[in-house]
Amino acid sequence: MGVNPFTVLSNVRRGPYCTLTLRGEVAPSEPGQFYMLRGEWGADPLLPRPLSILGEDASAGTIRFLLKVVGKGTQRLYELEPGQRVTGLGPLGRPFPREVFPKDRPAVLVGGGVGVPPLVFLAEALRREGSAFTFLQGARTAEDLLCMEELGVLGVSPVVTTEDGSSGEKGLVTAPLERSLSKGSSAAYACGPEGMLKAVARMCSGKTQSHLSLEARMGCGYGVCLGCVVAVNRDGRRVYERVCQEGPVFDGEVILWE
Amino acid sequence: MGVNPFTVLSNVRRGPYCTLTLRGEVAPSEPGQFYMLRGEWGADPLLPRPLSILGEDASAGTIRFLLKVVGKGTQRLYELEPGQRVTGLGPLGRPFPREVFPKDRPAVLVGGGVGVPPLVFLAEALRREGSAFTFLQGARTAEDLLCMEELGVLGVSPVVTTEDGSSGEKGLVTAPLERSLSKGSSAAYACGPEGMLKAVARMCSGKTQSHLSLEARMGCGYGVCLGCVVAVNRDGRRVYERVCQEGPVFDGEVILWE
Amino acid sequence: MGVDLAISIGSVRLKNPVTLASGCCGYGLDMEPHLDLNRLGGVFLKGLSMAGSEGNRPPRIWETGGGMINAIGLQNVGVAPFLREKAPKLRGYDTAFVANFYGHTVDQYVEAARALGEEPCLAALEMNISCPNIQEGGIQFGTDPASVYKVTKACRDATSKPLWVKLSPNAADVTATAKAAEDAGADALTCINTMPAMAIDVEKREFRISNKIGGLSGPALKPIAVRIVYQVSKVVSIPVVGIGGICTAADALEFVLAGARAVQVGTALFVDPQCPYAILAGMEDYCLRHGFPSVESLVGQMRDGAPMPKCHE
Amino acid sequence: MGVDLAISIGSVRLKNPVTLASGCCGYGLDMEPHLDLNRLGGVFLKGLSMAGSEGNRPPRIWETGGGMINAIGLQNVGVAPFLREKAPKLRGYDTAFVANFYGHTVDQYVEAARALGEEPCLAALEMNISCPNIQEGGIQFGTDPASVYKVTKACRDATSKPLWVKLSPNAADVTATAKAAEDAGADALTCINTMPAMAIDVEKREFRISNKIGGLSGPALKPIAVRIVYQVSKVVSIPVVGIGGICTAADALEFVLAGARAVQVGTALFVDPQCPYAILAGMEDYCLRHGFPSVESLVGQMRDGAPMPKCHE
Ligand SMILES: Cc1cc2nc3c(=O)[nH]c(=O)nc-3n(C[C@H](O)[C@H](O)[C@H](O)COP(=O)(O)OP(=O)(O)OC[C@H]3O[C@@H](n4cnc5c(N)ncnc54)[C@H](O)[C@@H]3O)c2cc1C
Ligand SMILES: Cc1cc2nc3c(=O)[nH]c(=O)nc-3n(C[C@H](O)[C@H](O)[C@H](O)COP(=O)(O)OP(=O)(O)OC[C@H]3O[C@@H](n4cnc5c(N)ncnc54)[C@H](O)[C@@H]3O)c2cc1C
Ligand SMILES: Cc1cc2nc3c(=O)[nH]c(=O)nc-3n(C[C@H](O)[C@H](O)[C@H](O)COP(=O)(O)O)c2cc1C
Ligand SMILES: Cc1cc2nc3c(=O)[nH]c(=O)nc-3n(C[C@H](O)[C@H](O)[C@H](O)COP(=O)(O)O)c2cc1C
Ligand code: FES
Ligand code: FES
Repeated sequence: MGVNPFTVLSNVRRGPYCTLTLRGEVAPSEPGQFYMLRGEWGADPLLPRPLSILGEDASAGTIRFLLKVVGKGTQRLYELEPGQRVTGLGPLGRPFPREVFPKDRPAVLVGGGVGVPPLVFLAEALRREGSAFTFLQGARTAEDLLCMEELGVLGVSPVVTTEDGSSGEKGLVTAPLERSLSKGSSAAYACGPEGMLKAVARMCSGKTQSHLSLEARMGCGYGVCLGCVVAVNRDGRRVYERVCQEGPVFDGEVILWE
Repeated sequence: MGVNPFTVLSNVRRGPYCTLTLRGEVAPSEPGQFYMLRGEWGADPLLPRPLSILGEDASAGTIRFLLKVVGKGTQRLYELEPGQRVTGLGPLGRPFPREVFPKDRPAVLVGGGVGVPPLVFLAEALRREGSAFTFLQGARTAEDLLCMEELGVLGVSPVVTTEDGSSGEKGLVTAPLERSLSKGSSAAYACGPEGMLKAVARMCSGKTQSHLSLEARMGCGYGVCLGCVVAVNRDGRRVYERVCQEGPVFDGEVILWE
Repeated sequence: MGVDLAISIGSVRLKNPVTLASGCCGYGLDMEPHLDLNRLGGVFLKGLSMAGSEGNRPPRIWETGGGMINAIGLQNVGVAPFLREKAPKLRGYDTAFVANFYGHTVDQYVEAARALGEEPCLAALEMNISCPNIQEGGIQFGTDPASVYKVTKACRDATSKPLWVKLSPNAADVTATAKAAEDAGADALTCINTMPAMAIDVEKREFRISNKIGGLSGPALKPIAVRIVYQVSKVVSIPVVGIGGICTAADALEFVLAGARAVQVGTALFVDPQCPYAILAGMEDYCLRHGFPSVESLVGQMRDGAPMPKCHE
Repeated sequence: MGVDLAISIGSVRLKNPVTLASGCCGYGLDMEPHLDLNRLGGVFLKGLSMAGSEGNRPPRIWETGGGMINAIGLQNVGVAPFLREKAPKLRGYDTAFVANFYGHTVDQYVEAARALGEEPCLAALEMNISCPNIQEGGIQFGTDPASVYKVTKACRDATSKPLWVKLSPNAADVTATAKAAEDAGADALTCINTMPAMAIDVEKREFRISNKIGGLSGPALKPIAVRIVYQVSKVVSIPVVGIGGICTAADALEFVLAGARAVQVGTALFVDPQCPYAILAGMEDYCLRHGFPSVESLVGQMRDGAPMPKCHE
């Protein structure tokens, strides 16, 4: 698998966020996987940037991403116009494990910020497979809620919390998560800011399996540079594992937060 | 004078050439002067590129350039789309001296390749000032003839030579130049490939004043880096002078070709 | 008539001059889904040490203008686990694998060289001497000609495998360290390793990488690397392998014209794991266009062979 | 309440920390149409030598990934013509002019320091030690601590003007050359000069610049320069001035946080001669946003003051 050429089909911007749809030869992917993406902008920046898959239609040859501008690379992706070319290496990484949870109880999906897109893709798969789940989304303000339309199309009504109370429940996503867990969730799937992931891991620990999608700065995205590691506990030993290869989804019990 | 912000009004491409029209606060300039131009493409490439002024309309706030793609910088300029922003430092350099030639005899303008644009701007000024001149343009093929429309608008019919005979006289521009000089041109103004400039200098030497616009790789374009020098003879001493500051137009007699 | 791409680095024959750089292709195997190793001249494996290393705390990488800084901390499984678990999987490939190794004392280098020297699937050993010498106050081995001589000689005596020394650009005079390596019996020189570098997140007032200092690689480094290849290949008679910021065939050709017999591709693999194909194809095309029958015939062939320059700025 | 931008470099008070780098602003005067020198902390003039220099043959510059190479050949009018024709025009400005100077022997340095030391319009002298020492086989003065000590000491004894030494990044251990300069009496250190570099036109098989080797400057150099500023400011007690690839306020702040008291802007002036205004404004804004009352209070203020790192990759 080399980098694939894609063409920008559309790039819909809303504030600092955009939804980028690419057309090309799309290999089938699983929720939680990601691509390393880069436009034809010369060497500034040089490295591609990892983005989770928001959704794909392999038969139509389209794939979607949602990103937030935080620096040079995301800025460049944000500025892409329809018709421009993008190269992508992917799908990469291990997806959210979906076979693992007891189907008699609903799973809980917990997304924050740009951690929401992979969970939307996951929700789509769970729907298709007939697995029950609750979707929780935490954001700073109503403006920062993501993918609400996509979720609507899937028939998913997320439980929303905002820090300023401008939409849904005021506060953090941990409150509804607490309720879900106490009702007996089968598994938690989470992606978002580190603080949120830590809380999910802690709350699930010993009770419910948690599958957390981590972020890390990436060089290659396919396992050769060792730039993206996270410390984990494997059989009692503290080792560094690659977010791009052993992850990005890790069992919440093994991650050593430092 | 800092760098000025411009907006691309149009960018008309023909083969490897394009005519770039910018709108902004345009300072009055003289034929032979140039701008250092750069788009908002990050740091690749970093340095602005020198381009001769093809024409300007200070009251309308527009300025035109014609360029050929030879590398990264010109490629980026070539790809500019209307509405995109460009920064320009200029006008820079010493213009073609127009006050100097005896008005009883026509001047001769000799352009080759991307040396044609500044001569078109010069022709416009000479026309306006009622000075007679002959315009010679040499190119490899008919495809490489530049600014023929602009010249038409000015009412100038250039004497054309092409190396393959696909338009005008077959051969080099030196043949019609020879004829012009033998009829007694008052002065020669030339811009183009080094070989052509050398020939013009040699043919004019001792007989007719020649004003040659030189090219050089430029760092700053405004005299501080000493990157752009050419060896000249000043009062019998060989010294390096800056193409961006003492030039780009030099008296053909002083240039030391090495 | 095709172009002869094969090139010898001393006794090692590479089927073509394009290889993968150490630390940028893991132990070769991780490249497999993305690149056919059999199409490459060689593969330089991730740096190995006797004890192995868990590596540095993240964050380990940061992108800078035209390049990147890494401080992986030479994370590696260690020589013995490598020989046991990885090496067997490398047999049967039709490319030259070179083990890159390092130590923090001369003895550690020697042990690694001796152990790796026994492995049949390795065509050569590449010594990374850009490591702090903990017995000499932590100064890099590679910055001091005497240390370079000492550690190279010791390894030379410990193995009969071809021994290639990877020079540090961080020497006052890299021709001196190059000659020291040659004198000590190195079979080839790799130019160059990364330059020590730093980046700061000013908003947080924190270092971009946890180790503070890392190695600068990528296009930013290329002009430094080409200069060193040129200088070194003028003063040694052993082969030079060029590396630093190579992304395209034109980049690779700069190194070959400057005097390198083969090239390594590092950081560019992160941009496109298949770029070695394009680099090789472009080199072949160049030879055809310019009438060179082989890559060999191109090495060091600048038009102007004039003496070394003096002053600049 | 505004931010106090003034900063002292030893006995020299700069009204703000943003200055122009030597070789990138001529003798100051050529900047005038594009920049108001009075708004700057200081202006470092083009390197001067006793005899002057006509400079190298063109081509002298080439752009590379994230930077540029120059081999101007230190073209300059010479110390005496400078003092006679240029210096008088610098009087009356409200900024600190610093003469940059060099030689190819210790005596040439001393002569230049002595002559320039008499000129009242100069606030300080900056020694460029990245020059080949023709009495010592052409090795750069700046790469060897003993040579640095010798040439700095000799100049120190020749003038009472503040003497700033501009370090070369091309030393095996730049903390050693830094300490040598400090021990010899330098009042401040400028970090850093360019790195020797090369580029090749592969289609023509010619060097991109006629001198073959030139100095690499621009953003590509920045992470190397920041690292050196950090290392040097930890081991000396004289002020450090940072330089290398500074284009934006964030770039300048990296240097200040790493330990520099002032910064010089070089290559970025070619992109925009007025970038110093934006750099200064951005630094002021940063101090306001982060609650620093002065630039002075920001110097070296990383959150994490932990010990020096060791190994990388
Ligand atoms: C597996 C994976 C999947 C990802 N999926 C998505 C996605 O679907 N949508 C999306 O928008 N992003 C996603 N990210 C994050 C995204 O890759 C980064 O935001 C991006 O690489 C930043 O590049 P940049 O050049 O814009 O910023 P840089 O210039 O590299 O950094 C700019 C500044 O932002 C900081 N920064 C870097 N990353 C982040 C971040 N994630 N959040 C806040 N600050 C940051 C840096 O420390 C720096 O200070 C994902 C990351 C990983 C590892
Ligand atoms: C005062 C002045 C006025 C100019 N006016 C014009 C103009 O009006 N229109 C225009 O098209 N150009 C003009 N030029 C030339 C133009 O500036 C260069 O072509 C441009 O800077 C090349 O930049 P690049 O990044 O595209 O090429 P680079 O990447 O810098 O170079 C690519 C390759 O092309 C070669 N090269 C560089 N310049 C030229 C050239 N001029 N011709 C052929 N090969 C070259 C280089 O050696 C290199 O091998 C002018 C130059 C000067 C000094
Ligand atoms: C992430 C990373 C890891 C590296 N690890 C090693 C290593 O283990 N041993 C070594 O000798 N060089 C290592 N290097 C240096 C490269 O092999 C190479 O010398 C350097 O990156 C310059 O080449 P490039 O610009 O093509 O990357 C590493 C470089 C990078 C970017
Ligand atoms: C064209 C040019 C000329 C230079 N001339 C000198 C000089 O005369 N003396 C000197 O000490 N440094 C000289 N330098 C080095 C700069 O002062 C500076 O150290 C270096 O360029 C790095 O800074 P920058 O990346 O901001 O340009 C020159 C640099 C350039 C680009
Ligand atoms: S990003 Fe390179 S190993 Fe994960
Ligand atoms: S381009 Fe800098 S002096 Fe002419």
